[in-house]
Amino acid sequence: MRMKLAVGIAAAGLLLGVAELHAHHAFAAEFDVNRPLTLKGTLVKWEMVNPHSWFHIDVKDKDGKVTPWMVEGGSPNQLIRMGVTKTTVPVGTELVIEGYQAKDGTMKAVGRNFVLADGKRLFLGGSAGGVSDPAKAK
Amino acid sequence: MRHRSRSFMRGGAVALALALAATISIAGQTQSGAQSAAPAKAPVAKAAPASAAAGKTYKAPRTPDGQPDLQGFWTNSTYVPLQRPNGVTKEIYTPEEAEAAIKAAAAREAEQTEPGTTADVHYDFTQFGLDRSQSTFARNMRTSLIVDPPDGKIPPVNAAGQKRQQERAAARKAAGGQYDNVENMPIGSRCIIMGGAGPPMMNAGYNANYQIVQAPGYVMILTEMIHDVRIIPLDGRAQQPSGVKQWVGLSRGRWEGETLVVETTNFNGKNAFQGSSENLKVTERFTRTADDSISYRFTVEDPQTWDRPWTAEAPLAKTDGPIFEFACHETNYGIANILAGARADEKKAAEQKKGSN
Amino acid sequence: MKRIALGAVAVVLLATVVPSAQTKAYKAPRTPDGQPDLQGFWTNSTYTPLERPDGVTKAFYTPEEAEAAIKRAVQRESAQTEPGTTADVHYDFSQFGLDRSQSLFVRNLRTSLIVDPANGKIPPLTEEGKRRTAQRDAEQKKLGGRWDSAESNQLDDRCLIMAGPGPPMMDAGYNSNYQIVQSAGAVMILTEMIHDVRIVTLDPSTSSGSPRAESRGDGRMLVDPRLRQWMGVSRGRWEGETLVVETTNFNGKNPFRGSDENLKVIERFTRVADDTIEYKFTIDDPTMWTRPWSAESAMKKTVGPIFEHACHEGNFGLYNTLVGARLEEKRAAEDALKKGSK
Amino acid sequence: MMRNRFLVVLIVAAVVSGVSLAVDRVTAQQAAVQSTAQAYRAPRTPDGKPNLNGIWQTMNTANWNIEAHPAGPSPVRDLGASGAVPAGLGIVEGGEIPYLPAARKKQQENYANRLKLDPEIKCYLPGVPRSTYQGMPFQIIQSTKHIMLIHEFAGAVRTIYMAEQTEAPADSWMGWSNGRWEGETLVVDTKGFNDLSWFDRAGNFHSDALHVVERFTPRSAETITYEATIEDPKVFSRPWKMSMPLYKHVERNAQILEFRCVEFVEDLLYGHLRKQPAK
Repeated sequence: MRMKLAVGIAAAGLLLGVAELHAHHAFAAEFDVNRPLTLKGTLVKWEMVNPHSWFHIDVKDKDGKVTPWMVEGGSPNQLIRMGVTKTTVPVGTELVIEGYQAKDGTMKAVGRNFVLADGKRLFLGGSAGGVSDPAKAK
Repeated sequence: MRHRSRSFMRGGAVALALALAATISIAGQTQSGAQSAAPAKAPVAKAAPASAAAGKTYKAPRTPDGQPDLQGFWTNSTYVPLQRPNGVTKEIYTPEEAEAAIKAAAAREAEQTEPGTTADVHYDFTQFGLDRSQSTFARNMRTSLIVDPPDGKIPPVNAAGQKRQQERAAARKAAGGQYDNVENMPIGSRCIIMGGAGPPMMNAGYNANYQIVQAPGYVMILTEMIHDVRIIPLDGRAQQPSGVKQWVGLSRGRWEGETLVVETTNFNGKNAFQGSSENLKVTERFTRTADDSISYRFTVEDPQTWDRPWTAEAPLAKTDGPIFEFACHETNYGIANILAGARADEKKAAEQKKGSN
Repeated sequence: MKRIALGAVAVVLLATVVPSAQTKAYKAPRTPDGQPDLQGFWTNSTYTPLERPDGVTKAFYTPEEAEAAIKRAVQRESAQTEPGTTADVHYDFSQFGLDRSQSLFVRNLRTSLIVDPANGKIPPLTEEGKRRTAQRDAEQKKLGGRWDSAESNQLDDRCLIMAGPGPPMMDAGYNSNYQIVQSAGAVMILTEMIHDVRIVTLDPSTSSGSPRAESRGDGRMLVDPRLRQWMGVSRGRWEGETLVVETTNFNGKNPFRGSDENLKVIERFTRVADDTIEYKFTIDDPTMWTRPWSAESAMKKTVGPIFEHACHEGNFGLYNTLVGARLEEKRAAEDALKKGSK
Repeated sequence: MMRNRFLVVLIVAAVVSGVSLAVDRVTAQQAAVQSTAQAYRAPRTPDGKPNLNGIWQTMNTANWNIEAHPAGPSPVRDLGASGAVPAGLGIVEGGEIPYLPAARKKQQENYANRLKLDPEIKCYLPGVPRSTYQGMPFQIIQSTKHIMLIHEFAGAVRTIYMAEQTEAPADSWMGWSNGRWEGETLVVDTKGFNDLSWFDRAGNFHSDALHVVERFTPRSAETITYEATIEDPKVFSRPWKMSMPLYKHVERNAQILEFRCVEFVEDLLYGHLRKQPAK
């Protein structure tokens, strides 16, 4: 459970219990900083689960071969409070995901940035818009 | 430079100097070139300022069975650190100073990470509304949550505490590398328990939300991460048997006027708050000071660690529900991925070594 | 119970012969909730065989013939075994009061417990019955010799279950004792070997003859076919002075003379004297036998207590036997090797 | 005089006992349980509702198998008798779960691989209604707008929304519950399940189309009649129902204690990924 922000707190001097001092690079232990990639594909399913949600997308390569990818994102809980539901991001949505591939070389990655076909960034708490502005959706 | 707003915090024990001016210097963080084109979002603060003074005139509504009503959804999300940062001596900021501190912290959260750096290997919190500025957080004019000792710092660890902390550090070192096995990884990453549960209940960084429900003779506090529930009996039951030790200890509560006083002992010592021992005793005091805020004060006593008790105040602000199920362990793919990754690295290293000699 | 019979067998003539005609005059006392009282310690130990011996045609012995038959059986039981023979490798039952004659046993002028069919024999198997019996024997053979594993041994040697509880309840050879205790709505029968308890709940909808409400059970009559038990699931009702117990849901692992899991047993307990309960049962298993068949015996009042029979906990015999078998195999293999290498 | 009355009873008995013994599959016990429940009126909470507060637990073997089942050996040999399966009359009304044919086959496959597949073994949240009869206590904290069901196993918790009722925002293990009062009964309607939990240790399962309607009806000071109607068109040919009593813990200081079992299964789930000592 990479709580990058939790580390932020440590940095902000709010010393939590020792348990909270998550080594920030835990994510770098799961995903390979030397394997950056950009995936363009269509959403098959957004697993709104914890501790991190997972975007299942089908990526089509040049000659049309489709590979299923699993891309890690953040906990959906706050978005749910902002009105996002499992139908907010419809299946089939075109997504461009910048990320890093899993170390074990499987079709898994962490998505450092999720961008829609029209260039808008997904969600961003409603300020940069997203598929549907959660504030409006409420 | 594509627009991307990432929030991350360089890890490790980086002390953030909350200087008066907005410029914040964080050791070890390289700012990637120019400030990113996307302006840091102005922090949207929903909570009304929770100043203690207003508490006097306010009187909480009553639950049907006559308890002061603390029910609803609350958050202890805050930008105020537990300990007063070095270089800050005063106890209370002026409103402007507090605002500046928040703005600086929010800016850091929304800050870009440098592609190709390990820090960049993470999803962007802001895309999931997880940076504090995008949801309610509790405003607090104090420069630290700790109110006693007056210097806003945790008292020095006594000899017994240091000895135990050294033993724990040695044991951790003997257990090997952090990714040698799952037991060496942080208990939060293992989905066993997170900071929000406590007690004392600390800000978990995101999803720092609570749901309080009261029934005759009980106050229940649900902590969003990881669906930890504290059921506080108000029947004044006797001291609990020492044989039962729990991650969240055993709590007993009573009402003192408008204040719910909760005493917790029987900790199992595996989630040692600030390096405390099993003999930790935490006394929490919940007082509703306004419709949308609860004063949450906790006193920490552990003679095995500190020679004096110390107290902090971390106000709770009313926020929106729901608290969605945080099933952490069930889909904690990360643990297996990390351990598999580590083993893969070791195998590669071993092959390279064999290949090279 | 300090009767120690050393060596010579004292045939104790206790109970008088019990012809069934005598029951009319007797009326059992009542339990507090109004049921005929069957409580106490009872034994079904008997010298009368289930099936009529070959060569005997009549249904009843004369009293003299019965006495002679018993004396012969008693002699057989106390006959000394020939030293050096495998039969001799056993403790002497009579030194432990375990032969039937040293404790109370049921006297019965009948030449077999089976009363129907009239020939006193178990009726023939159906075709399906033969097929299942053959299949069962094959499976048993597949398990190998009796001492190849615990599972290939007999149920009583494995302390799983013995003949006592059934149902039907049969003489276990020794320790054939029962304790009956009745509560409102239930009759409990404790079988000494192996502390098997049958709780016969009384179905209120069909119970009669017990005027008080509380003596009717709470109707736990569910008999889901998937619920199979060694002793089946019993349901009881009072028909006047007689407790009628119907049992189905057997798991088929403890066949009664070859019965299978579709076995249905109907037992009838009637207290006919202060010291005697008439015990009749009917065996109905249409898959195995061409017709139902019935038997009659009795239970005589005996003395308690029923001491704990913790069979499995002290079953050193099974363990020692298996160890012995493995050792013998090892020795045989070594001998063969030696012989082979000469 | 006693004998005459006895004779009369005997005659009546002869008539009554003629009634066929064909056993009705619906247990008379459950009918009895319901009939007394209607008559009982529970004490009220201060806001006038039947008071369900308390620590509750079932006393049945449903967590092993919600259908009737004989006793059986432990799936883990070395646990011997302590791990063995007790027999149970089953809690499914009518006895049989109306699986679609393919679904019954899947249940049997689940059963065959239950040590690998049962989510309970991995300390995953139990789902509904398994959380009720899993064999560990749960506490009801009843307030006006929210009623909380807090389970000891893995800290599973359910919020029953009594006021603002919404659709499930996303799938979850414990589902999304909206509740209402119908006289003496709390009715809880739950949807939004994922398809990962089981109903018991015997492989009985459901899909993400599961819809559960539970009814909590106090039947005495210390018991509640619990009924659950299960609907899942992807798995069952028709809705079906289970019911059982809940028993209240009355011992002094009764409390829900921690059963944080994640720690207990880490070796099971991740042991094979341990760093091997350098050979």
